[in-house]
Amino acid sequence: MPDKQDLPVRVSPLLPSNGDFIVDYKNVRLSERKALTAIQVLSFNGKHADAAAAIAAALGIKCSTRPGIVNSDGKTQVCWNGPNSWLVVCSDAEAGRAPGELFKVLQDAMGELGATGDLGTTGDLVTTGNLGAVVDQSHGRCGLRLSGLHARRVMAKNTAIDLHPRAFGPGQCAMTSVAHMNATVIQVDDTPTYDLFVIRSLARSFAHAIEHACHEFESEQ
Amino acid sequence: MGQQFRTSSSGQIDRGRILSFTFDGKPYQGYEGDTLASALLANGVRLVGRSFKYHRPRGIQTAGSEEPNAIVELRTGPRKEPNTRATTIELFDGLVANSQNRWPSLSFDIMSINNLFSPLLSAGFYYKTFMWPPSFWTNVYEHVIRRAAGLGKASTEPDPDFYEQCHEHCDVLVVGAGPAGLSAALAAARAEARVILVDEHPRLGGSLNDENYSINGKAGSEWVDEIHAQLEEMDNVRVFTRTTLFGYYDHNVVAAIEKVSDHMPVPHQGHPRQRMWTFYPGRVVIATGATERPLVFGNNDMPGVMLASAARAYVNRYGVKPGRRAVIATNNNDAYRTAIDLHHAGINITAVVDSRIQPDAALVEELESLSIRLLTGSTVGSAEGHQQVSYVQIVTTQGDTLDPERIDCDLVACSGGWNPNVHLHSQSGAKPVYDDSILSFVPGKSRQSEVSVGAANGSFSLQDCLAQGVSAGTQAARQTGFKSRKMAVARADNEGDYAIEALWISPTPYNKNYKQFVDQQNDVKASDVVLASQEGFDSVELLKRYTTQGMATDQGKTSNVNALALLACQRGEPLPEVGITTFRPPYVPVAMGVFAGHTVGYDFMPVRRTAIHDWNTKQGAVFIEAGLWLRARYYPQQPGDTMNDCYIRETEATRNNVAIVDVTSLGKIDIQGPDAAEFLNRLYINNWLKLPVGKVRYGAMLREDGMVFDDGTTSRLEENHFFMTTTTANAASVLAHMEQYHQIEWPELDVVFCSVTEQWTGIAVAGPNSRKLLEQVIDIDISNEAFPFMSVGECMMNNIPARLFRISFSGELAYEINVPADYGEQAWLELLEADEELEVSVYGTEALGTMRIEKGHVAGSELDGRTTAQDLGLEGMANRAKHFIGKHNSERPLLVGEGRLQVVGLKSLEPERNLRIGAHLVDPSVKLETVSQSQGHVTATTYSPQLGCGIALGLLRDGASRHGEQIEAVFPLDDETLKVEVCHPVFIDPEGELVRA
Amino acid sequence: MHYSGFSLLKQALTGNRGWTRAWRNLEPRKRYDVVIIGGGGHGLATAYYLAKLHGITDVAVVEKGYIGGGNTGRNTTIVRSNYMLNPNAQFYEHSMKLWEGLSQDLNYNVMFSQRGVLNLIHNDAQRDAFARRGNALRLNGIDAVMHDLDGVRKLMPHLDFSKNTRFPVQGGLAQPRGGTARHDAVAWGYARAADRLGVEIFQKCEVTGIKRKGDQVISVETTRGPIEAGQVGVAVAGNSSRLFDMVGMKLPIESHVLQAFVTEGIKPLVNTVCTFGAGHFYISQSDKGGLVFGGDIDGWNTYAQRGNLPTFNHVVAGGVTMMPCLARLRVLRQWGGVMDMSMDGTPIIGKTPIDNLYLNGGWCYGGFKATPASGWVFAHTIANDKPHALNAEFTLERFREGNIIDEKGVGASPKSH
Amino acid sequence: MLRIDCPWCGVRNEDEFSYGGDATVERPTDYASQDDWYHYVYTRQNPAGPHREYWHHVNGCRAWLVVERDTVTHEIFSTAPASPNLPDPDGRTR
Ligand SMILES: Cc1cc2nc3c(=O)[nH]c(=O)nc-3n(C[C@H](O)[C@H](O)[C@H](O)COP(=O)(O)OP(=O)(O)OC[C@H]3O[C@@H](n4cnc5c(N)ncnc54)[C@H](O)[C@@H]3O)c2cc1C
Ligand SMILES: NC(=O)c1ccc[n+]([C@@H]2O[C@H](COP(=O)([O-])OP(=O)(O)OC[C@H]3O[C@@H](n4cnc5c(N)ncnc54)[C@H](O)[C@@H]3O)[C@@H](O)[C@H]2O)c1
Ligand SMILES: Cc1cc2nc3c(=O)[nH]c(=O)nc-3n(C[C@H](O)[C@H](O)[C@H](O)COP(=O)(O)O)c2cc1C
Ligand SMILES: [Zn+2]
Repeated sequence: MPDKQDLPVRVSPLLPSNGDFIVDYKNVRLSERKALTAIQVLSFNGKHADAAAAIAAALGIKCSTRPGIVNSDGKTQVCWNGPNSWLVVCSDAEAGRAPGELFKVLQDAMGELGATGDLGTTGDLVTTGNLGAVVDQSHGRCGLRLSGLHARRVMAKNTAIDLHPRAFGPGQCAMTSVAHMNATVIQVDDTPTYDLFVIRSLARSFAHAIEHACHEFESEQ
Repeated sequence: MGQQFRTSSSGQIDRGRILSFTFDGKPYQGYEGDTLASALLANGVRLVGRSFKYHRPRGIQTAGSEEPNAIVELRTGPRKEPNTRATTIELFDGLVANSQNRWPSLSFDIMSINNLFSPLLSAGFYYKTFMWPPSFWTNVYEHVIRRAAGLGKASTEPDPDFYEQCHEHCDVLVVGAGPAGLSAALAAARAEARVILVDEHPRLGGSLNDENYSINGKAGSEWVDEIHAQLEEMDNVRVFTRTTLFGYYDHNVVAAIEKVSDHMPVPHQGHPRQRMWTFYPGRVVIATGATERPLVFGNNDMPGVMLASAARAYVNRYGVKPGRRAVIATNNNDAYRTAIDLHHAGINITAVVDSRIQPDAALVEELESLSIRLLTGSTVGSAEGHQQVSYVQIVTTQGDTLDPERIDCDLVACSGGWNPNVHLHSQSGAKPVYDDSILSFVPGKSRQSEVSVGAANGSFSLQDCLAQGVSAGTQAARQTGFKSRKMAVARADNEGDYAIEALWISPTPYNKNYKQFVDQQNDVKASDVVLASQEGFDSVELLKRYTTQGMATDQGKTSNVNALALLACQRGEPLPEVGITTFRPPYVPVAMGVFAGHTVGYDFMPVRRTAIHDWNTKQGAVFIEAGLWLRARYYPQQPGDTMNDCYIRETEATRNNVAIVDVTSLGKIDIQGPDAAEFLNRLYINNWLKLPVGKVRYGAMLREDGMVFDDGTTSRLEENHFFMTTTTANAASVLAHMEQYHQIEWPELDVVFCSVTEQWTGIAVAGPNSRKLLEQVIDIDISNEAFPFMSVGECMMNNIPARLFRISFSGELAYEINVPADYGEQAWLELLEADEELEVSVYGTEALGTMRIEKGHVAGSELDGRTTAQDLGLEGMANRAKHFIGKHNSERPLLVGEGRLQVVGLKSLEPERNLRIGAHLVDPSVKLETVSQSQGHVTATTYSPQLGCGIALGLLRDGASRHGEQIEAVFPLDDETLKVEVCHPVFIDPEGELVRA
Repeated sequence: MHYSGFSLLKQALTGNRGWTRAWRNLEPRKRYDVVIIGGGGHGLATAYYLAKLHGITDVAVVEKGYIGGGNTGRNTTIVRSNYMLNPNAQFYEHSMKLWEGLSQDLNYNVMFSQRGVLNLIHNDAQRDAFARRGNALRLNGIDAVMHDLDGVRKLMPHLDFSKNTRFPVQGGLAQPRGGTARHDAVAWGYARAADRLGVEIFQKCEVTGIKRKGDQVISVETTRGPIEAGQVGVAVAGNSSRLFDMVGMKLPIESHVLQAFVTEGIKPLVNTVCTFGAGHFYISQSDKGGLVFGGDIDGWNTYAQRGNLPTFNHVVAGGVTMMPCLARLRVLRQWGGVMDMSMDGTPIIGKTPIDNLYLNGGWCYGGFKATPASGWVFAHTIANDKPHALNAEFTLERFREGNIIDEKGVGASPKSH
Repeated sequence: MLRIDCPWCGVRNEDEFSYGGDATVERPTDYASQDDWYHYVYTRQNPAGPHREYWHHVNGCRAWLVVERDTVTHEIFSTAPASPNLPDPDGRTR
């Protein structure tokens, strides 16, 4: 991996609309969480608990084997992402990590992993990590943050899952359909604030749909 | 001026807020709180519409959403809404409404001539005639019928408003905010359940707004306000007014429409016109009340004939006198209240006519005390008048109808009894049952988590409604896990008992032929029911379909039970034997916009964009849809450039030099694990176990039925780490297919995989100078020796981490480079700018297609789900010694034998003419036995700059063995025929020297 | 009683008291030469053609509910013969020809309205596919016209022709002879005509068992008693699997629900049948004025004649996108029909491994238009104990052999056809 | 609206899932007869009543599920993971 300063600037999929806020009303705001690192970890057969433990040990953040749970140290989110999968998300800058570092940490945590970068040169048997596979999705996901008094009402226009405080709260996450698109929803705090992750190619349509759902609150003072 | 029919004081209208509106162009005034119907009545407007078939004058029948007659065109221009019930339109300032289905005017309607021909226009008459000459049906008769039928006119302009869809969950959902619903909601809410209360009216209270009841010593409406205030204070309750629950679906999911802005001239900025709510309640309490049914007598459709409860509602709720002199006709106790309330409002009650011989003694006494005349054992035989009632003829119910008494009146308020609103209960899958004591259907055994209470449950006493509400609310909370506290039931201060005796149809005066309407909107008469039954359409469902009873915009809310009862009489069977027709959503008609929500127009489907999208846009690229993706199709360079100009230029630039194309949309799947190779081996028809690390292989997979499913290249990045690409179209289905087989069939395989389509921007670099170009930016040795055809490696492209593949779709020396998507545009620019001398250019999917045809690579149009590997010339890749998906079924006799359509190349034999996709292949020298002479078709065509002629791929019967034949490509849609030569599908570089160079 | 303008007039003058039953109300006898199970359009048409063309009049049609109460009574009434693959094209075109004289043949106005069927095109791939189909049709002697945008505008003036829509319209493939027919009237017309030729029709008569002797069917059990039969033809649409379960056979069929919807009646707005090519939506206007529309199946096995919300919403979103002025028109009713989705989307009409037992099923959502031809070839098959050339390929065996007739190319996936 | 209780994600609307058909058909062994393969791909019991079927939680956790559902009433009796090898919803490794 090249040094941090060597890498080009990351271009957000939301470029034309990503000023500081996509929506900035008194009681609801939508913004992009830019240039995130998102690493997917998938555990191999029978290695689920060990993989979770290894992730937790490597990051110092709990890693849940139970569905719908996200743990965070305030900077890095370790998010349940399917029966045998987690998504670890952070902004490298905020978390104080070098680019590529998180991937490496997780890869190490998963155990032996074949060297990358020298493909085809050796005929040696290299095993992939013995606990799980680590896949970089940083550029494949767009992160958005929806926050404010009306955030739940905006979500109610776009998703069928129950986000009522009695049913969903900070520390919980869900993979579901939002505005008819696949998304991961994480509740960050009681404001409420939600982090939403959607695949890169759909980012603009997705942001547009959420923005549309906010319009009702535009005129509130 | 105007409003001469207002009462002096009653009603929930705001007499201080005067609203102006027009009906049929004429200006009127009403008050805030009015409906269009009440405002029209206040102004003495009786005639508001024409009926469907006979164009008879029609007035206002009801005061609610069950209205069959008073339907108007509301608003104008793009906001015009035909068939809107005047009884549910909240009046707003500037409202414009027009009558419909009449010409030239409402009071003088030419088509009312139909009325005279009604014996000819009996039920089902159109099935019996208009058959000759045959061509006249579509061309003549149908035109006339279509024009005559239908009601209002639609706007043809796009709707300027928008709609939205929301979801909400709760423990207890209460439908209807009358005494029963309010009690239920409060009880459940007190137990701390999450409660939703919906009511279609702007104000809570249900029938309490229409009636003179008092509860706990207060006026009913005061009690309502108190409960409403309590509910509003609790944060576990959401109250939705102007919201009609219209559908009860599976798994206790219900849907409602909220009329957010219909009571305003235009919606507020940012607000939808209407909203669809999908509710997910634990339990539903149905407190939807009951609907009164009319009596069936001669001319019972005339303006001035109204439901007794509606007359009450107009007086009590809207402060309107629906007439000055009223006859009340009934077969039950309830309408007596109409007589009393109307009397107190200053309306002259000329008579109460009760079909029963012995009405309730207390009621008789009460009428006496008010000096209201009561006729028993009698009923209205007919209403008479010109365009509105001026008198009725009273007949006795004993059949002695010869000498009817004539009573003057301008209002007939009638009650044939009450039907509980069992619609939602029935939609939930339950079967309503007949209750002889109220002569109607009541809820049966619940099939989902719902319960009906109050009038909806057939309990017509206010005290019962209040009590049932409390108990249902309490129970619902308990059933959804909440500890309930005891709640006192409110006390109903005044009400009478309900009692009814059957009167399904009145005798007619002088036994004359009268039109006695059952279904008023669809002009179905009692005689139509008789005729249908006589002709054998004597089950309820056949009756409905033959006569159209219950099929109008009101779905027979007021007519169904009467029709069934008449059919039962006709069949000589009890009513429950006859049964009822099916209740279906929506409970009230719902605008299509509501169901569509805001995913319409440009937002119908989301758009998938690649990282190169903005650059492409700036370049003026013309895009093409590939599923949800937008891909650059070609790049016009100057004004007037056609697609042909572009793709030929782009192809030539590629073949002669080097060019790049965005291939991001291909599916990409990362596969890891000790059993990854074995997994691939089962998915693909070819071998994977021995593929060396650092190598790429082209593979094909079949569906289990043996047809080719998808193709693409897969690379071995490490021993246990593969990277698969799929076609753009099948990216999602291939992933799902892999998950299916891994999770269901082969869970023992230790492999994990996920889509990485989005992580990478894919750029193909093709052309003889592609290596030269890449050498400038890539940090690894890509000489032919170090990086031969079908190699893969990780590298840096300048400062961008990348994966490089040496694969070729174009048939040229080519590479594909993948970079993390946020660097995609940068990589693209760097490739374009890497070498000024080289003049790197770009190409789009059209040139991509040209080159793949020249190279004979099969793609989507050949992989059409009907072709086998053999048909496509891919059988050579298959290893039939191993097991793979689809192997067995691909060996079925007719899939391997002769006569299959197989891939061929085709060359135009006429220099100036190109083949066209979709043309069929015909061999003029062979005459087939079938009608069609088609032996196959053209799947992909292009002009080949390389060959200087039009070429194509096609699927031709036994094509693999027919190279060299001259046949025809025909395009009968345009009367075209083209001579073509069948050839090998690979047009250029069949040995593959270029790609290996 | 013969129907005509004259009889209508005569009856009108005499109080409409002389109209007789359209079909008789009888009690089932002990035995019939042929028992047809299913009183939908197909069963009734089969009985009619057995009597009319093959002289077999000792026929009973047994219907568990009321006639036409199955899919015949709940379909969106579209009649067309624009199928791409030869066996389908020729079969459906035969049907089209029968439709063209049906009202007169039956002496019952089935309101067959040849107002045309238009399939919209939104992209080049679609245009190519439609070109292939249109040319195939023409080669089969079937009418087909490729329209450009102006042509489409003439037929459907109120579509969204702006560019500000996700998938702008580019053209359309039309079959001018296609159109609609009054669905219920088809069942009633065949019933009446068959009855006049001696066929006996029994409603509320559900088949609950099929009795065999060796490899041969000998009788059916019904809720109105057992009935012996020389031959048994099954035409029960969505219930084919249930009937064949009675003889221990599994079919290449799944039952799925297709929904349909109708709006409030309005004056003529849509004058042809039109399908949206960028979503699942198609529409026509009934003679009464309701816009009748539908879309895709709900996509999972069911025997319930009702649909659910997701499909409903999706269908309507397509409709409003295609034709924005629909937004303010109101849906009046939503219902569903249970269809037998075959494994290749093509019907199965023919003999079965069991002697004297014949199957007419697998209609998916296309069987209404097939009604006349379906009855016609099924009658032929039963009368001759061998298929007609027109249904020779619609066998059960084709799946085993690999002669798949798959218009969509989606494979053995009933939910996708 | 079907509401399917994904063992991992909880109750979700049907539009998050895609239908996978009859779960009682068993994929024949590689050495099975052509007849078995024909039945596997083409014939179905298609019952009116309880039906074991596959659903894929494609807009959620991407697990394949076996759902027991009544094809007449649409009532769902049970939902279970199709794979015996995925870690179970309580987070235990299988
Ligand atoms: C919503 C919808 C829209 C459609 N749109 C179109 C369209 O536009 N164009 C088109 O061509 N096709 C369409 N179809 C398909 C078409 O309706 C059917 O294919 C066709 O009507 C089938 O006719 P049938 O006579 O075979 O079946 P049906 O009309 O269903 O008749 C079968 C009869 O068998 C009876 N039955 C079942 N079991 C038994 C038993 N055990 N004993 C006795 N009787 C039994 C049933 O009660 C039923 O009446 C549509 C279908 C639906 C549901
Ligand atoms: N004595 C009689 O003959 C008689 C007969 C019928 C009713 N009643 C009286 O009527 C009252 C009945 O009380 P109740 O609470 O049962 O009913 P209600 O009629 O007072 O209230 C029902 C409410 O539900 C609403 N509603 C109906 N369907 C709806 C839907 N689908 N979506 C949203 N809202 C819907 C109605 O608009 C109404 O506001 C009692 O006072 C009873 O005494 C008397
Ligand atoms: C072409 C067609 C047009 C229809 N038009 C109407 C209509 O105008 N009004 C109506 O209430 N129902 C209409 N229906 C629906 C029927 O009322 C009924 O819902 C359908 O036949 C299914 O029967 P079921 O709801 O009794 O199960 C129509 C149905 C079809 C097939
Ligand atoms: Zn899940």
